[in-house]
Amino acid sequence: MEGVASKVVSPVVGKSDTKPTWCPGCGDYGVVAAVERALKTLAIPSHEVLIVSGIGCSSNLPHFLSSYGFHAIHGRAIPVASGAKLANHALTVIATGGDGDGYGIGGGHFIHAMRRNLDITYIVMNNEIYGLTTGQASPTSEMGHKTKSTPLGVIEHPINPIALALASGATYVSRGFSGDPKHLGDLIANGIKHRGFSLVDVFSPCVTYNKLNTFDFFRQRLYKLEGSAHDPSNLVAAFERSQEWGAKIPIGLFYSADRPTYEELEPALKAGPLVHQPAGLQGRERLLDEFI
Amino acid sequence: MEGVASKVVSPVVGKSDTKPTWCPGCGDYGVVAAVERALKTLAIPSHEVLIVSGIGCSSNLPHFLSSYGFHAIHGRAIPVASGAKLANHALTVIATGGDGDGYGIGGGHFIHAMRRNLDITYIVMNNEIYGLTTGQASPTSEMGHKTKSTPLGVIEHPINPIALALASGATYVSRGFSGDPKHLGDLIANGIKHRGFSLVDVFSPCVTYNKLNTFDFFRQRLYKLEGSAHDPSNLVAAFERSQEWGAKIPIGLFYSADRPTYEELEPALKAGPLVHQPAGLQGRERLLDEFI
Amino acid sequence: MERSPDLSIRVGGAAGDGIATLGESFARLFTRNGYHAYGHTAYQSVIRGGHVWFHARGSPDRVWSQGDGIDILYAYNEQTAEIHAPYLRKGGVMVHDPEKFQFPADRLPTGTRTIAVPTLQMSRKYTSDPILSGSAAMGACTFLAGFPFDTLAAILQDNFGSKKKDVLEQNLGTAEAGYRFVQERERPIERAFAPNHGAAKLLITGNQAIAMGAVAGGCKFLAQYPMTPASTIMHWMAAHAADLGIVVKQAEDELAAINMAIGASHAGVRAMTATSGGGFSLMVEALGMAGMTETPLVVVNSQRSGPSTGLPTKTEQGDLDLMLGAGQGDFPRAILAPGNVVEAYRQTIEAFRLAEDWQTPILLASDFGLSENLQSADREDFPMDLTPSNLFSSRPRSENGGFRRYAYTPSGVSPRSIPGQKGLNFVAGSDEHDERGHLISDVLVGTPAAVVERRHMMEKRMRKLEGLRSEVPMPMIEGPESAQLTIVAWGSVAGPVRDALAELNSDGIRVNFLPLNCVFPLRVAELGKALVHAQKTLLVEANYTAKLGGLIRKETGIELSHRLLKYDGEPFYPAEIVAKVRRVLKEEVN
Amino acid sequence: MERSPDLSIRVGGAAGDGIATLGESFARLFTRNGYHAYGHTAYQSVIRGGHVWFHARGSPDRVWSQGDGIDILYAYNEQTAEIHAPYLRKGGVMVHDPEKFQFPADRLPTGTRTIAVPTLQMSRKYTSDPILSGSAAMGACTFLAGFPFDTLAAILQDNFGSKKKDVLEQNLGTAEAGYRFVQERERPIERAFAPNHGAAKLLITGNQAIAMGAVAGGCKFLAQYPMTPASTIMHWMAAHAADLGIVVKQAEDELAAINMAIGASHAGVRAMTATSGGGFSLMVEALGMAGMTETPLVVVNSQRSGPSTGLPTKTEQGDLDLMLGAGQGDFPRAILAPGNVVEAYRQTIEAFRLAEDWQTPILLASDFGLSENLQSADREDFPMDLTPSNLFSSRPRSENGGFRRYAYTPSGVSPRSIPGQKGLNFVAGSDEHDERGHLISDVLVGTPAAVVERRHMMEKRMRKLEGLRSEVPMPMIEGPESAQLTIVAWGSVAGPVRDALAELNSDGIRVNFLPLNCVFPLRVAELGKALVHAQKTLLVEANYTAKLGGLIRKETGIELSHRLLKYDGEPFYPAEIVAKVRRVLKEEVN
Ligand SMILES: Cc1ncc(C[n+]2csc(CCOP(=O)(O)OP(=O)(O)O)c2C)c(N)n1
Ligand SMILES: Cc1ncc(C[n+]2csc(CCOP(=O)(O)OP(=O)(O)O)c2C)c(N)n1
Ligand code: SF4
Ligand code: SF4
Ligand SMILES: [Mg+2]
Ligand SMILES: [Mg+2]
Repeated sequence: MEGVASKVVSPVVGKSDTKPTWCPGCGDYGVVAAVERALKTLAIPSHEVLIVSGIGCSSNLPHFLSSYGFHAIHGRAIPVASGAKLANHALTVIATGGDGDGYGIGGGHFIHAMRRNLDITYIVMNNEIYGLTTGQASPTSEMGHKTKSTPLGVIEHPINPIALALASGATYVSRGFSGDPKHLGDLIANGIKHRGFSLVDVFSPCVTYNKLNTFDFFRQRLYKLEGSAHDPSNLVAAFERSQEWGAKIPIGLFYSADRPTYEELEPALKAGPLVHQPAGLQGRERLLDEFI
Repeated sequence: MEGVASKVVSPVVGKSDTKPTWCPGCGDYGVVAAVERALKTLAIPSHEVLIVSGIGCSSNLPHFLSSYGFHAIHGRAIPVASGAKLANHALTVIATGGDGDGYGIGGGHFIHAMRRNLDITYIVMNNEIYGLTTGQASPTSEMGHKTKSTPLGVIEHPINPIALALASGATYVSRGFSGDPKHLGDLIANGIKHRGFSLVDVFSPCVTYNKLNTFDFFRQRLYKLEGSAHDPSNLVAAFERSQEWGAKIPIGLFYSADRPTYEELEPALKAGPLVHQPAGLQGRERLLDEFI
Repeated sequence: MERSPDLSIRVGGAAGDGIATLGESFARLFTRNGYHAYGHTAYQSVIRGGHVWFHARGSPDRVWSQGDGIDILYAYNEQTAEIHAPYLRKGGVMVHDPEKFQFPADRLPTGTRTIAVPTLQMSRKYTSDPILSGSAAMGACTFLAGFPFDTLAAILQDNFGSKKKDVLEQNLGTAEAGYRFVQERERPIERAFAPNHGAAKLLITGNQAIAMGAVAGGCKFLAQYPMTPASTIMHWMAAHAADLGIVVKQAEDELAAINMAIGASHAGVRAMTATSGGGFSLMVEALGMAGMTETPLVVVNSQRSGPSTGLPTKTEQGDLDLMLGAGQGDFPRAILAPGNVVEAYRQTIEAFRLAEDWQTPILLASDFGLSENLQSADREDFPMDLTPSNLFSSRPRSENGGFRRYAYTPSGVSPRSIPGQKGLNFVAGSDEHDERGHLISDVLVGTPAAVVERRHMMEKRMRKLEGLRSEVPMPMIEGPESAQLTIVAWGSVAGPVRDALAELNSDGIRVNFLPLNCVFPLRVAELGKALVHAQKTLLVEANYTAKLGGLIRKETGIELSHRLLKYDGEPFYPAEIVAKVRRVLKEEVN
Repeated sequence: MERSPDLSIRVGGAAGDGIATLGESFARLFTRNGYHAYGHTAYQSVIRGGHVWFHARGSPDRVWSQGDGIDILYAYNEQTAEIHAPYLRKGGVMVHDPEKFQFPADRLPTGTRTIAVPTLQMSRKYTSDPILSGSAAMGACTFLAGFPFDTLAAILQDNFGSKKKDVLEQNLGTAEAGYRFVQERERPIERAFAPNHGAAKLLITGNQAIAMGAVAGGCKFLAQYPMTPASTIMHWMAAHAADLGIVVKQAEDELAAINMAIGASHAGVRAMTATSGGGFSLMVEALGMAGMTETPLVVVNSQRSGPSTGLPTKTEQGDLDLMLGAGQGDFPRAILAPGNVVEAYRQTIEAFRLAEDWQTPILLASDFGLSENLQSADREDFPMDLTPSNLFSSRPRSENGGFRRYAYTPSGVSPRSIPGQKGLNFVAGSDEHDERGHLISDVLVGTPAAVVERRHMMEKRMRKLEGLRSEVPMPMIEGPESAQLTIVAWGSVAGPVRDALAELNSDGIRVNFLPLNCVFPLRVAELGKALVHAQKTLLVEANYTAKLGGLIRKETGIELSHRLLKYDGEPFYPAEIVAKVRRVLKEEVN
């Protein structure tokens, strides 16, 4: 049934009439499935969901679900999503894309979005490579990784999105794995439910261009924070966990905190979503008094 | 003597023949004095120093010292400085500017520069306001701060540059105060001596537009990490200290670590600074063989 | 047409001396007394020190620019006297305080003189801060200009009423001392105005007019990053945001600002961003996305002297090619260029209408002069009766088989749904797409059907450019119908041209003017018609390469015969234009 | 002029089927046998699946484009047969594997036929992965094209020699099976080529030529962010960086890339960045900074179909206005537009020379077609004898009273020092400045001396534009001197135009061609002269709004009389141009 749900009639978000164009085996299949699962669980009507992405293999995701979507330019998913959320905060706004999109060219927006704490869920399909442009290093590529742009190996320390999120004041910081869509679906659902900015960084292997960080690589290393002694209300502990890399790599919820959202603090939104408020200057002639 | 040192003859960096145009009492006077002091201490010839800045009151600094300078566009001091350093890593390259320049519009470059670990010293005159554009909120403006762009008060969590630097893998992370140029001069000198990227975030009050974060505000709150039990080799402890804000605010060295610099790892620089290496394709005809 | 004599008051000093406040108050003396006024602000990219000045010009007739010459000069410091005294015209006076500096009479133009006022002495009664001395001088100048002290007192009340009580008292006291001091010794100057000429007029900057026009046009969302001379749009909006129910978002950079505005517009709220050339450069990529996704958007580009950081506080019309070329590939856009505050208000409203009707980005070109200078206007100039529709509450028909957001239509405009509207879900994409928004850049592109689809979608979008062309402001000749010379200019340069025209016409010289309020798309046919009868044409433009001239030639084949170009950051003075016209016409006679 | 018949082999399938490798190998069959060749790659913005194809054309004569028609088509899958079989020309054959799909003869053009080859069966000997079946087909096509198996074996050796040993063995084995299978049953097709026509030629893409040209021109620093179709410039550079002593920096975005290049250039190293329209849009602001600080810089913009993300793997010439207008205000620039791989190499060298001599940014406009397609060339086409000077070791004279980095000179070019050179310290600034680099935007601007200074500095910089104009490539007519029609085109569109011209001329039609290798600044006088004798002119351009046509009219007043425009992402085919020319000339007769 899901398979044939059409873009326009599905009451909750399902698959769209466009089949994913990812390579067979691509990690992103697991992510779109997890997003679909999360939105089904939350039973949000499909027309009340807006999924905004940038450019990259991963950023094609909005086309494969039946909600509203905005497939923007490279690196700008977050500001587009932010504008849309401020225009209509009754919408469930999800931003999504790749590691290059979000942590590379979009890195500036990323850190500012987190301090801003708009109620947006940001899902990054982190494959540690530039997929769509056929395999250059990404900001999360590991030191030594040989790619088309680094034939002798990457010589930069990779971005640590979890640490960055914690340092920037994000209020929901998590990491999932495309190979575990159930766990990932829960992280996404909880991120959507969370009031404020939620980061879900996802290990989503690129089977074509990244021969280092494969499904196997992760399967051998990942462990879940949920089963550990980690306290997700402890910022410093979360930062410490974010530094773990190597034989053991944590996934799950690193940190969550309760802080008013931007929408809650914005005076102009007290009267409800902007999109429903009246516009224009009718009857405001007294505004001209300041110019006398 | 210093006062009259001319741009072209001073053997070490001194004042230039251009008088600072900052408002009387501006924090940036203390910063330029500290930079001058640091460079004098290190006795680096003035022609071997390149100071690169963006746009803002603070970014005028290069004009006031006798070294080489590049007064770039808003937010781009770091990439310009990075290119210059890669072209001639024998130069002492200092990047400088304001909080808007470095943490706002330049935020993306900031995080990437730190993971890259080029041997650049970045001095940010953080006045928690946009000075040159006459007083809008900056990314470091505190919640509630009323400015021209936020007449009802800032509703975003400020950027924490120290935490961000720690999360991004910077290898020298420090904070100084314009009101203590001796301490600041030491931080800068040590930053320049440090092999790798050094951040010196400086509280440098804007006496004209920021009536909140004044010299007095800081004098009442600042304490020095050097006199505390802080261990600057401990990343997690540094992150914990970075969260301190309120009655007590730390300055000094939060963190330092030893990691190879980008220049050291870059194969093309093994033969010395690029600027001295031969150019062109003479005798490289065998390159064409790959096209047969 | 006889023109009544105007009256110009100029005040100069260093940044931090309160010069802008003094100057604006002088402009307000005119408007409060029912005169037309123009206030030109000249400052520097520095917060304290340097040299700044403000020029306030009033007239019983409409004035369009700062005009030429000075009647009353208040020199706060010696540098001001040195720089500006040469521009005093006959009967003019310079007010200064001999305690600050001496100025020998032989350094003044003939027919002008100094009036010494002990302003520091007067202010010292209250404070040692010399800034107060300006109020004493203001009092003196008010008298010399012919205005009653009451008007000034009311203005001071407005300026300082909200500050601590003694601030107002000190200013009033010093101002009155200055007024009385001169009243006892002098008479108003010859060109002085009579008080109470008529009902008070408004005094407003282009940026205030743009901001207000945006709200009138339905704008509910402004995302902006500060940049001179566009910042005050955000300041006005921010100050009124809570009251008017507008979200004003200072973004982390211009990339974020424009993309936020696009996101807000996509979600059904009329949205704008504003910036200057450097920031506009950063918006270029997203502008193309608005074009491709057919998202309405208004972008204000207030130009300043380039290239690069250039002269941040000086004017230029140097961004025309930038605005024309912004974005890779082709998509429809329009560039409106209001010439004064009233046009700024109305064309901003119009920009919102065009953006929405044609679902594409509309640029509003301002510049330092229009954005930051003050102009008088009447309340009726700012109609507030428009009721912008609620986009969310009207919805296109649902369709069987999926909503076609990008349906092919004769006009090129397709039905648009808003996220949240049920049953009309679609994905807007920056990649090329089909009528339903499905990508054709991935598994389809290059196949025969997709090649045709691409062609059709390009043609659909580009049809909107022709639609826009038929709706943008019509080029209309001002002045005598047949003339020896037609002046062509765009944007705020229309101001000094109109002043020059008035002077030339009142001298009996038959010159007319074709102001372009829309520089793209040009109405080629009408423009050609308007220019076909011109014996000579003079392009007046504030840039080095005569960009509008090039555009007109490109679009119409017409090369304007003469040029007056300026690229030093200063505004055109009417006298420069008058002189150029006279030179051009003399040529003909020879 | 008689033209020898060409031979075209096309192969199509899905992304991931190895189509590009097959296609390139076909092109290499031609060049290894001493033929000229052109290889056109057609892929999609998707990594696996969809439909991709590669067209290899060879000829004893120089070929400039993919030409028209197919002689040998290898259809890896049914979709390929459906899409491409209609373009088979007389005597042509389609190779396919009936196990994959059947293709009834009546769906083929008359005079063409299919040749069934059991490729899967042949590959199954080694692996179940169907990708190997392509090698069998390649063997078959090689025979049909007239080439010996040896050439193919050598190519496979190069392709797979560095992989695991059995990969090479499998490919060789399957290829030979395919070759022998057809050899036993068929003869080479009628248009087949004789082997060993001459010495092997090079086969190179525009991007490889640009990258290599950059190094030849002295480039030591490339900062880039990946973007199709510019990425392979970085790939080539990165692969050779350690060997050639070049720093290749993949930046975090295009803003960083261009600013890094500017920093490197300031520090005395010749530097470049490369991108496509979207990334170029992000470089606009910094381009102006390079202009203002007078920092040499080469920027490659390889255009693709816009607007916005558009069709990332398709070609267009849609960025001309973007490149012309990039940056607020006026500063000198040049835009070179090579038309083939040899010009790409030489003009990149020239771009570095111009950037350095005129201390300003030089743009090199490429496009998908030039950047990614393969063209044959000779070793002599790529001279490597230039010795770029060391900038650091030559220094301008010191001056008393401070070095004047921006000294006024007749040419506008000022002496330049490099950080590290003693006694020549200066500050480069994006604000307006005086001869010594001191800002005039802060405490000076607006004062009479600073207004004059500003004007002089603008004029100094803009003098360089006139200097550039006198040094950029000269527009030169190709073909018969007097002609009924002159074709005008820029950049890679010169390719199909040259092919069309050869055909028209060999048919006795007097048409000539004015290719523009530099679109800005135009050499107005020479251009006017070249066009003045043209009875009719035909603009051939790959964009919607005829941008070059507009620019020519703007600069020269000349409106080209006819246009052939294309904006569907596909390359021009010579036959389209031939047909258009015939239509235009017929008009005349009527
Ligand atoms: C401004 C701009 N620069 C570059 C590109 C080219 N580009 C497209 S996708 C991409 C990176 C993709 O990597 P990532 O975001 O990690 O996504 P993935 O494909 O790996 O899922 C790049 C550089 C672009 N479209 N726009
Ligand atoms: C692209 C661009 N956007 C905006 C500006 C305008 N601008 C100049 S300085 C500045 C901010 C200054 O703040 P900061 O960097 O904190 O420096 P400060 O003046 O406080 O020292 C801005 C927004 C610009 N020059 N360029
Ligand atoms: S290239 Fe990589 S990221 Fe892209 S679709 Fe294929 S497997 Fe996924
Ligand atoms: S405005 Fe503020 S930051 Fe700028 S010079 Fe004045 S005090 Fe310093
Ligand atoms: Mg990726
Ligand atoms: Mg600041």
